[in-house]
Amino acid sequence: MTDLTQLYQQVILDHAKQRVGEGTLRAPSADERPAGFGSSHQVNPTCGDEITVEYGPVTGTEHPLVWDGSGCSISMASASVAGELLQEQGADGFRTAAPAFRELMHSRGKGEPDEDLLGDAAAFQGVSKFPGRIKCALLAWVAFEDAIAQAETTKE
Amino acid sequence: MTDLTQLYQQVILDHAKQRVGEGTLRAPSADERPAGFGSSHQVNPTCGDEITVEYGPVTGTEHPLVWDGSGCSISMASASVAGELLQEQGADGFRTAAPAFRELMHSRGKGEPDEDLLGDAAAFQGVSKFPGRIKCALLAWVAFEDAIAQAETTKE
Amino acid sequence: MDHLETTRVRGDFPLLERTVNGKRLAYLDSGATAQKPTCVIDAEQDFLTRSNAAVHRGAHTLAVEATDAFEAGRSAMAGFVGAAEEEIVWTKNATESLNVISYGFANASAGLGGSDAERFRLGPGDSIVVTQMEHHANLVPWQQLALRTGAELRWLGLTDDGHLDLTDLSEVVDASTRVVAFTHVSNVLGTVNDVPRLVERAREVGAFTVLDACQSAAHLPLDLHGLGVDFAAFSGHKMLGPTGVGVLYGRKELLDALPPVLTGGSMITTVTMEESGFLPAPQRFEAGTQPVAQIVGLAAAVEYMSEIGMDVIAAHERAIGAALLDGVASVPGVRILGPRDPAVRIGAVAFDVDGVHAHDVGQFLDAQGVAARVGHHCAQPLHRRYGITASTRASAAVYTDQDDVDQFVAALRGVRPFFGLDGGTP
Amino acid sequence: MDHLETTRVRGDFPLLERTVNGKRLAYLDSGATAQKPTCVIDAEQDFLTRSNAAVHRGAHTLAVEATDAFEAGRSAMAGFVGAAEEEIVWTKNATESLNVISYGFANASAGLGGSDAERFRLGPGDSIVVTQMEHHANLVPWQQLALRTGAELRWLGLTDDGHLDLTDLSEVVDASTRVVAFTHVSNVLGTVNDVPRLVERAREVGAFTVLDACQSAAHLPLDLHGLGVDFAAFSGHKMLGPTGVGVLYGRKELLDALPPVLTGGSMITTVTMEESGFLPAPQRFEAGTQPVAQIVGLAAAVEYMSEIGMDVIAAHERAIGAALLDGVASVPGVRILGPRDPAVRIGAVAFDVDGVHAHDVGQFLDAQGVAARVGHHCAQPLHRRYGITASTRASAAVYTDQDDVDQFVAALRGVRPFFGLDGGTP
Ligand SMILES: Cc1ncc(COP(=O)(O)O)c(C=O)c1O
Ligand SMILES: Cc1ncc(COP(=O)(O)O)c(C=O)c1O
Repeated sequence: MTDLTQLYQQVILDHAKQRVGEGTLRAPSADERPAGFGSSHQVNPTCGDEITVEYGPVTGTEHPLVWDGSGCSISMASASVAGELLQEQGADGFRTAAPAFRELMHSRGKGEPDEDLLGDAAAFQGVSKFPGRIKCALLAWVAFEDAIAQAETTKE
Repeated sequence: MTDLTQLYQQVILDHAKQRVGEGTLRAPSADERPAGFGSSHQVNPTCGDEITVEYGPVTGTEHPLVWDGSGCSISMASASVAGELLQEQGADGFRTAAPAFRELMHSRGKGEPDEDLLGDAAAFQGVSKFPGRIKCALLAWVAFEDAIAQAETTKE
Repeated sequence: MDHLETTRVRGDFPLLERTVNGKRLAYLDSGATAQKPTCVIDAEQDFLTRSNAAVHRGAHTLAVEATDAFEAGRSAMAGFVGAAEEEIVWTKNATESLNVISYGFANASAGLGGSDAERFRLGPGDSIVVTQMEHHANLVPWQQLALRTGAELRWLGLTDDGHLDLTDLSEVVDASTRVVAFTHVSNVLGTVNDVPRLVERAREVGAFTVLDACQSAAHLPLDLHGLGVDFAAFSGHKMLGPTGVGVLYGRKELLDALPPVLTGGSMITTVTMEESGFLPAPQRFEAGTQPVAQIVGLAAAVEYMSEIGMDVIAAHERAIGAALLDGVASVPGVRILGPRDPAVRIGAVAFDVDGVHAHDVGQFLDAQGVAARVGHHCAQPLHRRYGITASTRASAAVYTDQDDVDQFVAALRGVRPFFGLDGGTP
Repeated sequence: MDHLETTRVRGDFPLLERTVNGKRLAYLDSGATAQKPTCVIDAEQDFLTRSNAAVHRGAHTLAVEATDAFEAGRSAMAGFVGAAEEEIVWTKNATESLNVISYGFANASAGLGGSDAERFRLGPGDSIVVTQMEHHANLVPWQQLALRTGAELRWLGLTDDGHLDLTDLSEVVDASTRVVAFTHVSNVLGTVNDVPRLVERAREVGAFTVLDACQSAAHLPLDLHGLGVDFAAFSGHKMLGPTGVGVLYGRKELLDALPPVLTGGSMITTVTMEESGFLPAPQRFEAGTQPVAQIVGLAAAVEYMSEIGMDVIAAHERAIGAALLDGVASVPGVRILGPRDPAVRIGAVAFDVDGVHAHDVGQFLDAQGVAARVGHHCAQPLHRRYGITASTRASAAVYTDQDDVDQFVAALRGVRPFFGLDGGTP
């Protein structure tokens, strides 16, 4: 496998297209935010990629997570795997995985991902060989962590 | 002769000590300036050398020129030879000599001074080999020219 | 007009010999920063090993030699851009140059600089005009000036085909306008703007003109007196020179009246604890130790370009620009930003690949040895105007050759197929 | 503690091999600018021929390599001066650094920067304190800030033997004081100031501290966190690095709140035509293309000094300083400015030759191959304090050796006789 095909593994290209958790933001105004609601907007100033993540209480069958963003395939796939992780493992699982993902990203190609912990996010190992793309991969995770933390602190 | 002894010729060292035209400034306040009076203050910001030249109508035996300054031997000697020139040749003579002196200073050691025209100022030929000192040599001449020009324009 | 011997020229640029990802390097990011010829690198090294010293400050031999080299650089630059020596102020980059101008206006507006500086005062009711194609360096400082003074910031929009929209010129630039700041050449669209027309309109209303010459100085013959602008700014690193040095040009009479911005050593006359006097231009704007070795390097760059001839360079880059445009246009699913006519632009071509983000395009190109720039190129409003957030840009310089173009176009052709999209025949 | 092998060290500095006026060069002007070791020159050249590209902007391989080198430089500098990486901002020189701080305060005082920046606001009734030994770079910007905001400028005076006069410290720095800006080491007197005492007093009254570290960074071990100052400034070219690069240090929390000064590319988040958002530090203060090659060179300089060890360098320079002091004191008709105890100063010795102007002294020394600095050394108020307008200064660096000192002292002995004054035995 070349570095390029390691970077753009099929899992990543698929997530970039079929994005888990992507949807229409609820965007409640500041005074209408329910307790336990978090929202985070992050921008990569280098390329203008951006993402908004909302996390919080919902009624019925809706999932507490929804995100909307635009950016490169790495940043969008990264948001999708993060969304999948959150949906499958919940906030606690996500919080355990996030540091491992961050560490993997900074491993300069040398990290061995724990697939049980990271799920599809393990496919991002190849990204760590491309220092210029680490920010793309981490953008969504920063937003997810921030939104979750906000949701917890605004809980009654 | 080394470059250094050419720079510091005895004539120059003598003028630096026995300064022609140096004296106490009359320093009239702006509204007490007689017609035909000129005064110019010049500073070399690199080293802080400065000179003030006054030129204008006087009574009795006083000479219309007086200058006061502080600075290196080159700048003080240069003021002195300029003063001598002005005293001996008058304003017209000074005005003829000044461009020749300026040209000599910028000749990078290649100029041939006209001793009849320049008098003791011809000894400054060696200065032109030292680009860092040209400003020292010219400081007084700028002030003299300026003071004379002012004196002419304020004549009735 | 001589024809450029590209092979010989490329031999002067050691970096071009390197490989990237096992491939020949096709460096098409000269719009961001240019590579340096050996003569520039050598000039800096020579200076550092022979004459390095503080300038305008010492009487010793090294200091005199350094000062000579420093001022010779100013003289070379003045000749290169059609200015007088005292009109060339050294800065660290074009961004600093533009900030010095806008802070000069801000300082004047705050009452500094005395009556000489009154002409630079701005306030509520005045307007500053920029354009929608400006690099952030020629936009954000003017936003800040507007914020500080209460003046209104206005702008000229863009046409769909990448030109300044001048239909409303006489409404946008009106009697309230004090400054018109615009780029000579767009760093994204490549468009060469109609400077004479903008200068003419600014003069009609008595506004100052500020030209961002970053993308013209290395690519077109530049005659600042001829163009008649009041101020201009450009960077050494984009014109084959070192990083760390830029130029601020201003008409001498204006520079002497504009309040200084950075203050400190070497720009003063007399300093007491209470107050300070300032030198005239250019020293007025050159506080502290200047990038002397970089100026020496930049002077070598300017000599290098002059020897080739800026008309020869411009013709060469126009040809490369045409080849880039043709090549990009031949790839399906790719939209070119900016004018399609190579005669009205420089050899920098930005484009959008349908369905593939610029970052991914750049990554794929890099794997093929092609260095192109991706992102908003410090021109977010421009990208927004064309409905995108980022683009990919291939930009040429004197050393760019047809092989670079071919390698790039072949790589670009592979982008959409790699990302699972249709790459069919055009 | 190791002893410095001066001969080996001198071999690293190619410029020292040159002759001046047919004499061995004794370079004693390191206080103005230092010479560069081969490793610094090579690092720049290597970068330019291998990895030159725009940083933080491109995705291609060269851009990634350049960004790595750029950030590695920041990290090396942070380690060298005891700071965190995000606390190191690149500027073009110390003068810019000091201006960025003072303009940051000015911008905050003009209402920019929102509530975060309120803590930096100054106005009538507030005071700014400097000292009478400041270089113009750490004086004029504060005069300008006082002018702009209506704050009062105060200063600490000097004792006859070249120390800060701190008897009135608690009156000069009082409850009205918002900023205390002072030099670590005087560039004329060589005096090392009592930073802890000044910081302590500033903290008592809640004032910010700004340290001019220009004359300490290359000569003493520097621990900015340890000193506890809020901001600091110094230049690369004085610490064996290239011209064109300087450092602004600030405590992270303060840098993130201080309004930006130079605006443009690479320091923004989102830019629309109407307004812009700004990144946190250090990017907030790094608008436009940075002096990348120079930063790479400076990182090599910092590594070079670290390998020798700053304690070894300081000890070596203290010994050279003592030899300079002894030598100068042995010449009749020469008055030393500053303290006579080598333990409280660095190896920079300024003096006044009775009856001979500094310019003439420097010229005579130069003819003997000795490069010393003459003039007011950008410290006019200091010279005025000691009743002179100019002085001659011999200043050392890591490569200065006893031969330099001997050659200088022998030449100095010839000065008064050459100008026809008594040079008799001391
Ligand atoms: C104490 C001090 N402060 C500030 C400066 C200014 O440094 P620069 O000219 O590199 O900006 C210098 C050197 O000239 C200095 O010695
Ligand atoms: C049109 C234009 N203006 C301004 C700049 C800013 O130049 P610098 O980053 O060298 O200050 C650039 C380059 O980035 C540019 O292309």
